[in-house]
Amino acid sequence: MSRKEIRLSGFGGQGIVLAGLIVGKAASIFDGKNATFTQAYGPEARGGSCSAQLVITDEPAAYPYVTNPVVVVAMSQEAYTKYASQMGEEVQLIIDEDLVVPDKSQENRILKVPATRIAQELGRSAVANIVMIGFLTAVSDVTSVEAMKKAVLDSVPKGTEELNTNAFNRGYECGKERIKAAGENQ
Amino acid sequence: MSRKEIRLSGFGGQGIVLAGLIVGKAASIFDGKNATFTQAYGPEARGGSCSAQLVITDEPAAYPYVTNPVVVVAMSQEAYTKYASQMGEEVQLIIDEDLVVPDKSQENRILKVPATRIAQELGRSAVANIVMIGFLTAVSDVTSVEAMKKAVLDSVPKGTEELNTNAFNRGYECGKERIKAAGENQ
Amino acid sequence: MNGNHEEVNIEGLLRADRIPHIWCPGCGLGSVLRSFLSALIKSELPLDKVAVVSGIGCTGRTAGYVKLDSFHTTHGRAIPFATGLKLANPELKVIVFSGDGDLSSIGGNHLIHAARRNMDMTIICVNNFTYGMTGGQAAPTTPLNARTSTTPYGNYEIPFNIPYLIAAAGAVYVSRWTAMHVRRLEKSIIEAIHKKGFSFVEAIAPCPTQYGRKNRQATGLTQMNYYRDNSIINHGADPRDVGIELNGPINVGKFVDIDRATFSDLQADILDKAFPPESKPQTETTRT
Amino acid sequence: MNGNHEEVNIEGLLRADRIPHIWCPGCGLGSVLRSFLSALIKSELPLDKVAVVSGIGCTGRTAGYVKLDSFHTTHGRAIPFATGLKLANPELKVIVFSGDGDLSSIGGNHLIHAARRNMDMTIICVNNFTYGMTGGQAAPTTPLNARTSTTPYGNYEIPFNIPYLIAAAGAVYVSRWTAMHVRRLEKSIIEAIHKKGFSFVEAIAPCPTQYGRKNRQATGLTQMNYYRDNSIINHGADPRDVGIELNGPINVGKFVDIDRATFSDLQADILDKAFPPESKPQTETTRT
Amino acid sequence: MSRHGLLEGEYFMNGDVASAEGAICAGCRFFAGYPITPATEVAERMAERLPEVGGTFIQMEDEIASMAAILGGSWGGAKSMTSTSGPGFSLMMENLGLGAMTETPCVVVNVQRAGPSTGLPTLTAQGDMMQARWGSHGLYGIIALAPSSPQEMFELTIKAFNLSEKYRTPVLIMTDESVGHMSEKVVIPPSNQIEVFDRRKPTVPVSEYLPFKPDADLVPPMGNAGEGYRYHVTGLTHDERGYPDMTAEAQEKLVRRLIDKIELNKDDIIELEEDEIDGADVVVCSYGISARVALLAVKAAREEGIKVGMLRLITAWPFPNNRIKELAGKIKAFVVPELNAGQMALEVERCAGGAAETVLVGHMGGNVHDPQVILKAIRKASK
Amino acid sequence: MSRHGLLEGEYFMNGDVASAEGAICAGCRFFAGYPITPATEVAERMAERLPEVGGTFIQMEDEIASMAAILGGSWGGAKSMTSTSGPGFSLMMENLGLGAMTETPCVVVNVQRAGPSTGLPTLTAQGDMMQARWGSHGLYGIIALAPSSPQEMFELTIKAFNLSEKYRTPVLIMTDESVGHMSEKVVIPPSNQIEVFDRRKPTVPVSEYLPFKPDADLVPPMGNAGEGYRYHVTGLTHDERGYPDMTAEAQEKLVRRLIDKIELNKDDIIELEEDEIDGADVVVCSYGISARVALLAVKAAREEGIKVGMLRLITAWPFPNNRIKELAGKIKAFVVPELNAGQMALEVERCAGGAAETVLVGHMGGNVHDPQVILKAIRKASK
Amino acid sequence: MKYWRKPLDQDKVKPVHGRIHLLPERCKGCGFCVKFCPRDVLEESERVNKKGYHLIDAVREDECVACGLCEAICPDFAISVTTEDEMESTSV
Amino acid sequence: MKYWRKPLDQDKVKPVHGRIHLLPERCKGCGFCVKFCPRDVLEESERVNKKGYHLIDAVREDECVACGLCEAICPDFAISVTTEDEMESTSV
Ligand SMILES: Cc1ncc(C[n+]2csc(CCOP(=O)(O)OP(=O)(O)O)c2C)c(N)n1
Ligand SMILES: Cc1ncc(C[n+]2csc(CCOP(=O)(O)OP(=O)(O)O)c2C)c(N)n1
Ligand code: SF4
Ligand code: SF4
Ligand code: SF4
Ligand code: SF4
Ligand code: SF4
Ligand code: SF4
Ligand SMILES: [Mg+2]
Ligand SMILES: [Mg+2]
Repeated sequence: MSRKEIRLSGFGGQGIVLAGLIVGKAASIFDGKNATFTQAYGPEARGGSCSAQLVITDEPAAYPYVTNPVVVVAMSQEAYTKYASQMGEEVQLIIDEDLVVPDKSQENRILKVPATRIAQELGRSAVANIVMIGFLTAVSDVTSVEAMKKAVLDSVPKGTEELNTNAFNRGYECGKERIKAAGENQ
Repeated sequence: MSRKEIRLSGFGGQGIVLAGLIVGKAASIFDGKNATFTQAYGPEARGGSCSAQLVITDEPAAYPYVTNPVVVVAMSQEAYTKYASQMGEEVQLIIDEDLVVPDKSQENRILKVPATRIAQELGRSAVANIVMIGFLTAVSDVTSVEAMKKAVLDSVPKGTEELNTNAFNRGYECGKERIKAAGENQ
Repeated sequence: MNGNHEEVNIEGLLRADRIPHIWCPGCGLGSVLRSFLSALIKSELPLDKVAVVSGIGCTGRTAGYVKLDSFHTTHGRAIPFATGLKLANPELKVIVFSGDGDLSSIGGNHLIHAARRNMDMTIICVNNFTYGMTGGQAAPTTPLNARTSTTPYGNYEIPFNIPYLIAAAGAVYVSRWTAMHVRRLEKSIIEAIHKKGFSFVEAIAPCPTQYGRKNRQATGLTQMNYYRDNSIINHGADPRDVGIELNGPINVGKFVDIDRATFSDLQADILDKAFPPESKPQTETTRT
Repeated sequence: MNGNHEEVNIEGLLRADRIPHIWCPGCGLGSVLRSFLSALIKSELPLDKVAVVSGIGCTGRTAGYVKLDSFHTTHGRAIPFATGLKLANPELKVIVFSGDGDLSSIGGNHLIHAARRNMDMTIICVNNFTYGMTGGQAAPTTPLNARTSTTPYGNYEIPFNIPYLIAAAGAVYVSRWTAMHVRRLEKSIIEAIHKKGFSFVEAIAPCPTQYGRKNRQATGLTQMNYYRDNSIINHGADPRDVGIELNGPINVGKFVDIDRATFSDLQADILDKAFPPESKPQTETTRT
Repeated sequence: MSRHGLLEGEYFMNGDVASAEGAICAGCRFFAGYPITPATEVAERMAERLPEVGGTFIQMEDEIASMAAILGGSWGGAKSMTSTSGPGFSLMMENLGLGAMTETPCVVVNVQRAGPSTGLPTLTAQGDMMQARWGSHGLYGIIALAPSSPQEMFELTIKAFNLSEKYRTPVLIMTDESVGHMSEKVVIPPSNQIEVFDRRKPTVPVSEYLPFKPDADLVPPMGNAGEGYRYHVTGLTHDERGYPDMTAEAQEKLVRRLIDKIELNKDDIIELEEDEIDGADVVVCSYGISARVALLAVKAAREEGIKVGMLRLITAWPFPNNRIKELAGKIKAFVVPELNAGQMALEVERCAGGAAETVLVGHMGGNVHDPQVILKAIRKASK
Repeated sequence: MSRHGLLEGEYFMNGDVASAEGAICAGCRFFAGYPITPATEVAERMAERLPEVGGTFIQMEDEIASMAAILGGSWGGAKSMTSTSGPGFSLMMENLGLGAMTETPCVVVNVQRAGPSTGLPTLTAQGDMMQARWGSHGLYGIIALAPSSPQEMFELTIKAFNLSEKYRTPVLIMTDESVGHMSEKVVIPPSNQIEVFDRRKPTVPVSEYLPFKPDADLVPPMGNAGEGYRYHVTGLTHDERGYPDMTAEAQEKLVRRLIDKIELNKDDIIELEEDEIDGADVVVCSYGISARVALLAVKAAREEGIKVGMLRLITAWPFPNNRIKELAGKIKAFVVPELNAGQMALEVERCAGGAAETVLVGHMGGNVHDPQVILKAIRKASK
Repeated sequence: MKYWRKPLDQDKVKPVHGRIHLLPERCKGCGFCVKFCPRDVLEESERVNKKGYHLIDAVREDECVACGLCEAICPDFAISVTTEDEMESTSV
Repeated sequence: MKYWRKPLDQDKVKPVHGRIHLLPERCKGCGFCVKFCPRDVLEESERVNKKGYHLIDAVREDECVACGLCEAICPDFAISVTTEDEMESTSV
């Protein structure tokens, strides 16, 4: 029985929860697997730290929580410290490179994406989460590309499809590049 | 262990509850026995049927309800029908003779007092209950005369002591007469 | 209201098998109830579509005496219950008939919120200045200085001026009469029933047993006489001026009669905009 | 208030170990809190005798930030809790600091009853037109047509005009300012604190996260600008005229400032009559 | 915008939303509620969806009003629901009793959070299970279901409506923040494949109808307001006509039936999920999120060779006394993990009657059990 | 009129009034309440008496406000009380939880009447016993006493105040209409002979005081508002300072202690009355009015030669688990007469753990048991 | 100060004659009908009903104008009026 | 329609000079101080704090008249003003 655990983290307001829901929807509805999405947040309505967890399995999962993630995404320094910095080599780590300064020890293996910067370039920093999803799709096998694309389109407000598709693609491309670069470096 | 059960009944507004409380106070505070007073009433605030029960014992009574009364007082027809008409020979029955027409079968043995009429003569029909208490004291050994007198004075509003003492005395005298008459008849 | 007029008399609107009622001799509740039933008949509403909701109290027992769909709920909760009833079946004419304590003490919040929403219902609030059923304690309507079983030394709370409060909360119709004004009360209830939105009729009534006796008005008749001698008909009075004091005058009349969209009107407006009539409900079958 | 003035600054009145607070960027609550603390200092009350009581909500978190005896109670129940506190220890100056939803929705009944009794306390009601803490649902203050998470098609309930309601219920002091009017708000709070009886200050404040974003005022600053551009200072306005509409003007100012005996005044009056001062408590030993 | 009507297909949604969709599929057309974390999403979804299916949503001034309103709504003929969490649930207790007394079908969803009092508003717990049974004063029976997943939130909400209509009684959904806020795939079948039960209507002429005269199953048929019955409904003890009857005899007759109509129909009401119970030494009995966490421990224990069965309470109330008694005779111990200080565990212990040990694995809430703790308890109990 | 101060001597009074006098003797000086049959006389007596002893009475707008007000009153430094019956008790549940969470001493008198809902307002029952334990959401411990006579209403109200001050917790008086409305002699000792316990005040300097840091007995000393502590009190899960702490760890620490401070002090709290228990075959376990009715049956059974003991629960909660367990090993059966469909009987059954049979003699309320019915149950159980 | 007019609506009532009907088991002797009858038709009698309430008598029934006020004000639904001609209830 | 006057109480403030102190870990970048400063002293900067909020700078501190409005309006207790002479808080 395959079980993949993923954590997306950042601060409230970055769209982490939406990102998690998109991944969950992609896996469960469009990839036909099972996904359980849970979230953790502080008492703040906005601005606190925030984390979205996903468990993706073939058979329905009984235990819905993340204990051994295969991927951790961190979009804020606080989130990085809390969720990523202690993770061992086997865990794939992704950060927004402008918002997080990783520990020395992880510096080399960590995957970096200027998600917020790309989003700003696209004219709306709010789509940084979609850029990140594109990146995640490129660098991991969490879901299929098709499923993730459908999930994004299915989840964003009407009228913003193009913007979000662009964001996804920019992230995806960036991911492919970085993977390639990393491969070449080794 | 001596146990005496007494029931006073009539309609709401006649002061049945106060009468019961006076008897209870007389027995427990001024005669030094134990008394448990309970009451039963309908949903009406006024005008419904109403009954006050007393259990008077030497030792504190566990079971506080009246099942075998030694005396039943009825001050309304409804109360008579409900509480007195089924009572056997061993139970002493007292009625207000102007308000209750007893069953033929009980006609002869029943004790009658024109309590309300006497009260009206005294100028306040509200003291019919005290007349009745005087009568009860005379015809039964529920409490001592002294105790009952103290209890009456202790329970009525300030300024009405004289009226109530008169009412008690008139009831008491009437009781003594009736008893005497009854004795002579036999 | 679409006629469908039914031949019925007061007796036919009573649950005859429950009369005589439990109310005390001289209690004004029966008089108010009669005015209400008479108003109901004259209003020519289809009676199968009239529901009466009461809370708890002597007044609250009303629901048990009217031969209509009638609900005797919990203390203070007649109005939210009635709200559900009305929204689930908008065809119903919902009338809340309850006491001053029930509606303005424990139920005060529901009262002001239903008025605010302009929920389409009629409230008949019998104000006897006390909690009759539990033995005559102070109510939020008890005048300053009055004696009750919880104000043995005199009431030291200032009472509500209910018409003012209700007007401020948003009611579109507010009137006050006493149990003695049987005909005017009846007329006012008819008006209230026909009024769209939240209409409120305060009916002042004797409670000789619990209130009158403690305040030198030992019988219902004394209280009714008091109403006769001290009522001032004052239609259109500013509600803020109609507060009641112990042994003071009682302003009666119609104080508020305005027009304002009801909850359901506004709901329809907004939902019709969101879902233009042509967009019919449909079953969506896409996987999303 | 008998001076006993203490040298203290705002920082000293905050639980510094709990700052930064949980409120969102651009939330107006912090500004209102600051006006309150500043008012408190200027009021020169002995601070050991000041208690702050809050209900539940973003605003309700206030009690947790002030370094005073402070109580964070249940949703809607700050006022009755405060009533007990005050009556048990009349030396205390009791201030209720809570949200519009807390005070006027679930707590509406306590609000009007405390006003009716003229209970000696000061209410600071932060009105952000929504339930911030639970995610921006409609409140009884939400303007008609506004979007919230429970009015996705627009709000179809008419909001309360809170100053009017509170005035009708009996408050002796009623004012309204916005979070932008920091100085006037502060001044009004000082007045309210010194007022004997039930004083009520409504402070309109931005909730960009839950209310603003859904209603084209995405940041706290947009909302503050709106207040600046649309507030009308209208001292002495008739409270019935100060209702608020979506995108409409906001009347601010002091609307009510009257004198009326408080609960405790009346209680003392009546009990002093019943028990003339010479009748000292004594132990009764007769058997009755 | 267009009215969407009923949904159908696969959706990724959280438990709260799934419950709202279940309600709509069950025919719920009136919702009165008040926001509270972590149940707010039920109300928000209903606010959005009810207008799309021709129903009415109203946000009331508090939970007391919400509960009263759904009783009124139900008598008005609409299947009615509210949702809340602990503090609001406490406030609903009085009118929940009115619902039980007046035999009013309705559904109350309680998404439990950690208490007492305001506690941990956003964090999970299962501390209201006994309150669900005993929270209103006086005597009454109640039905409470305990979903473990969004899919079950959907399905059990439908079941809750069906049971409430069938037995004319309020039915509770007792879930927890974990399940309410977790998103998973929810499969919504075509509406014609969903079994929906509507209240049994009177078959006698209007003039003969007695609103509280039960049929053989102890449940009285129910006419709605406005249908001409002109009946009386009261929270006082009443006779079959609905008239107040202030006697101990009427109380005995009515209240006994209110309890019996649930007790005696237990077999129809109770739903349990059993897994490898036969031959087990230890049975883990749990519900809601705790059952899912416990399953991890159960599997681990099985890998260690321990014979452990799993009994999941899908129906929490009425409690499956008989099944527990039966199992107690066959096993060594029950292990009961729950997010409270022992609630359903007390019932298990009572029914086990000493024939099997009962081991509570309590937890004050705020998060879920560490499965290791449950595993340890299983190990110990199996010895 | 003159102020009477404290009473002393013998009085003929009903249970409600006796409870009010007990409160005054215990030092209660703040009462907030709302009328309800059959508890109204408590409030009425307090309205009359508190001004005579320098206390304050207020009639609130409802029971929710009453409960909230007494919590405020207690923090204000006054021993505080309210009284109610079923419907009002249901409404108090949320704030009762706040009282438990904030460790606020106070006393709530519930004079039980027959329910559910409005039920039989003037008639007796014991249907709220489980609600007393479980009626508020979330986890907490509670103390509940069950008087059987006006004299006990007086004495146990004093005890209730003492326990509430000692353990910083709301304490319930769970009596019934029968006891509340029955008048008997009540002996009020001179005030210097009444043992009164006041809350333990902080001994540390004001600046060091932590309002939720317990002493060894798990109870934190309590300073009052206005004494300069400037503390924070919240219904949220909190640390020893009283600051909100939104973690499962804080929850575990705090709530566990709230439960333990009562559980672990059980020996000090629990009071039972036992009669001829040694060598008994059957023990009748009852409380309140039912215990008095049962005694008649017990005596009759003894006359028939049946060895029957009587165990009266003076403390209903915390439940005397250990004593029941101990007895279960020695006797054949418990017979539990109560005016409900089985509440304390469930606890007896649980604790008996199969070692002794538990026979419920239930009754829906409205009047008391026929002692013959109890006698029959005793006879049967003794076989 | 007193804006009081009585009897109510008297002017609108046709001067017909009325007959008074009492349901004795309902009457609680409150005296409202006696007191508020504009024609002083009714009086309290010595007769008591089963519950002990004094019943009322239409001692001056000839004076009755069938205005219906007694019926309308009676809190116990105990009294009704018919007109001499129709013997029907005049007020619904 | 607009009865608005600004800045608040400006006339009462003595023309002293002020110094601005920011507690960067408290600032949430709401911009209230920037917007409502009557002398336009403050500006949003590029600097962000740990939580990612843009901090403000007193770019025209010389213009500051120590009116205290920025301090009074700051919802995060993040900014304070001292007068040049005393280095003390002007507003309590
Ligand atoms: C929750 C609750 N609290 C208290 C009561 C007791 N109670 C019954 S009626 C009543 C007062 C009724 O007063 P009002 O509404 O004025 O009616 P009235 O009897 O005066 O007509 C009270 C307090 C109750 N039934 N339920
Ligand atoms: C009894 C109860 N119901 C509901 C809630 C959930 N709740 C918490 S805060 C809140 C609304 C607060 O709104 P408001 O008072 O306006 O404060 P804001 O957050 O807007 O400052 C609600 C409904 C609760 N805690 N308790
Ligand atoms: S107690 Fe008062 S209100 Fe109730 S029935 Fe009697 S008179 Fe009427
Ligand atoms: S949600 Fe609104 S009220 Fe709450 S902290 Fe954020 S902005 Fe302020
Ligand atoms: S109908 Fe009119 S006139 Fe005739 S008795 Fe009645 S009140 Fe008097
Ligand atoms: S008004 Fe009715 S109840 Fe009163 S005396 Fe007349 S007939 Fe009898
Ligand atoms: S003190 Fe006044 S002038 Fe100086 S920066 Fe602040 S707001 Fe501007
Ligand atoms: S007002 Fe305060 S929080 Fe807002 S930007 Fe200025 S210093 Fe920062
Ligand atoms: Mg009343
Ligand atoms: Mg708000």
